[in-house]
Amino acid sequence: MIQVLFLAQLREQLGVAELQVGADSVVSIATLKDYLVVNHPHWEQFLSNSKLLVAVNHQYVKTDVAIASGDEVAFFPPVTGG
Amino acid sequence: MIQVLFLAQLREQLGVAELQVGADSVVSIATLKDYLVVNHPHWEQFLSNSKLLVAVNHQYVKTDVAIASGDEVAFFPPVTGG
Amino acid sequence: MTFSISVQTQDFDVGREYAELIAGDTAAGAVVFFVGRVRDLNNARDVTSMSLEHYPGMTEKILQQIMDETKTRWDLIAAHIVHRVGELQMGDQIVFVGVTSAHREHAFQAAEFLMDYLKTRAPFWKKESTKTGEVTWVDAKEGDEVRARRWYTDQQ
Amino acid sequence: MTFSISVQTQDFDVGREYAELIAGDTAAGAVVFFVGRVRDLNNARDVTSMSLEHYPGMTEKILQQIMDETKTRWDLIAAHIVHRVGELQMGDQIVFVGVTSAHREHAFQAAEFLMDYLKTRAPFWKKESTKTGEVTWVDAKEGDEVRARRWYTDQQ
Repeated sequence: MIQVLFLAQLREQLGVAELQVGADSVVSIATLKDYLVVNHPHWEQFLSNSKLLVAVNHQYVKTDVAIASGDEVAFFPPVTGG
Repeated sequence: MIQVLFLAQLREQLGVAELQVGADSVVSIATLKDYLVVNHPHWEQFLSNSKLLVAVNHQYVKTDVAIASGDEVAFFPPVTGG
Repeated sequence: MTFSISVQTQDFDVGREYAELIAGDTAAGAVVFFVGRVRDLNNARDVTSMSLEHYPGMTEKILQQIMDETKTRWDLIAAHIVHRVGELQMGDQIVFVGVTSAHREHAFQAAEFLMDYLKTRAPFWKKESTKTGEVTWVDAKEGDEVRARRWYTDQQ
Repeated sequence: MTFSISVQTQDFDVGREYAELIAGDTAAGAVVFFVGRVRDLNNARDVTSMSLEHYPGMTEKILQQIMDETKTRWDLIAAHIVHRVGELQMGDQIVFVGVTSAHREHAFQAAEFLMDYLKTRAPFWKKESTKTGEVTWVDAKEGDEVRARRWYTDQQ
């Protein structure tokens, strides 16, 4: 299973904090996004936001990367701490 | 009278902290320096130091300026606070 | 405690942070701190309180990476980062960054770098509440990203 | 106390300086401090103590001029400068500069500017005593003057 997290404003927009996706359904960030949008068509407007940040296992990924079972993928808006 | 101060290392080099000079003897920083060196020839090496700073009435002066009775003139080395 | 990171709900004491930063250390001639606080007016909104969310696990790792990067760039003796999360009120302290060095230019630059990278890399999010009852997620500032990019080297 | 200058023999308390700096103020989102201390090794000399001399009267005027200049350049809410004179020991605090602003870049730049100008303009002189009993006037650093010149504008 792949653990998927939505944080901050994105969590509120989707109404979901986390979900699991079978690793056989997705092999990369791009296919994960496609999978999520197919299952939740109204998420498309939020997940297609080009400013959205993506982290795999707590590290930022700037381009598409392969993901596998056990990975934690987080989607979140630009950060505003400090 | 013009009040003349020597501060920090310069005070130790000259062995004098302050002295008064009659305003009729000097009209500018340059003539004051000349006056001091004439009266204390061994001060020449210290007062001719190009790094020496000069303040008249607590304000830095970068070029020669006129001075008059009641003025306070201070000579001192580059500052090292902070 | 020489280089430390803390993400916490409780407040911090600046005097104590300073004391810990220089404890037993007579080489640190220069100490620079930054404290960020909840201010009453942000982007023309009358802020009364703020909720700070983060991504536990990732936050600490990113802060550690920023700290490590800072140590490779400047000659530091110690550095602390403290960042609060949870509910904060107007005037409350949000973040403390303190660094010590034998050299003042290193201390100043390292503190600015830590703040610039923390602001644009560490996964924290602010949600402000205003006097009128409006609750708004704070937008990231383009200026913060521009400031962070000042530090980029050819390697990045 | 919003903008204050103090030249004193007694020590200062960083926690108290910070508290005074932000007292009653909820607009100051950013606070930057600098503390300078007597460090054990300076220019390869093993320093044990230091004597700090100044030019009473002129010192305060110059610090006030530097403060005024800082206020015209950056958007500050408060600033304190505290500088000690007299006999200091290894590890002792020498100088405190603290500024608050609504904007972090203003606070950082103003604090650096205050330190750069204080270092090269304010009439203080340090005399160090070393372990071997040597007593030496500290030489001004060319680097400090270079740093101060960064802030020059065409008007100067």
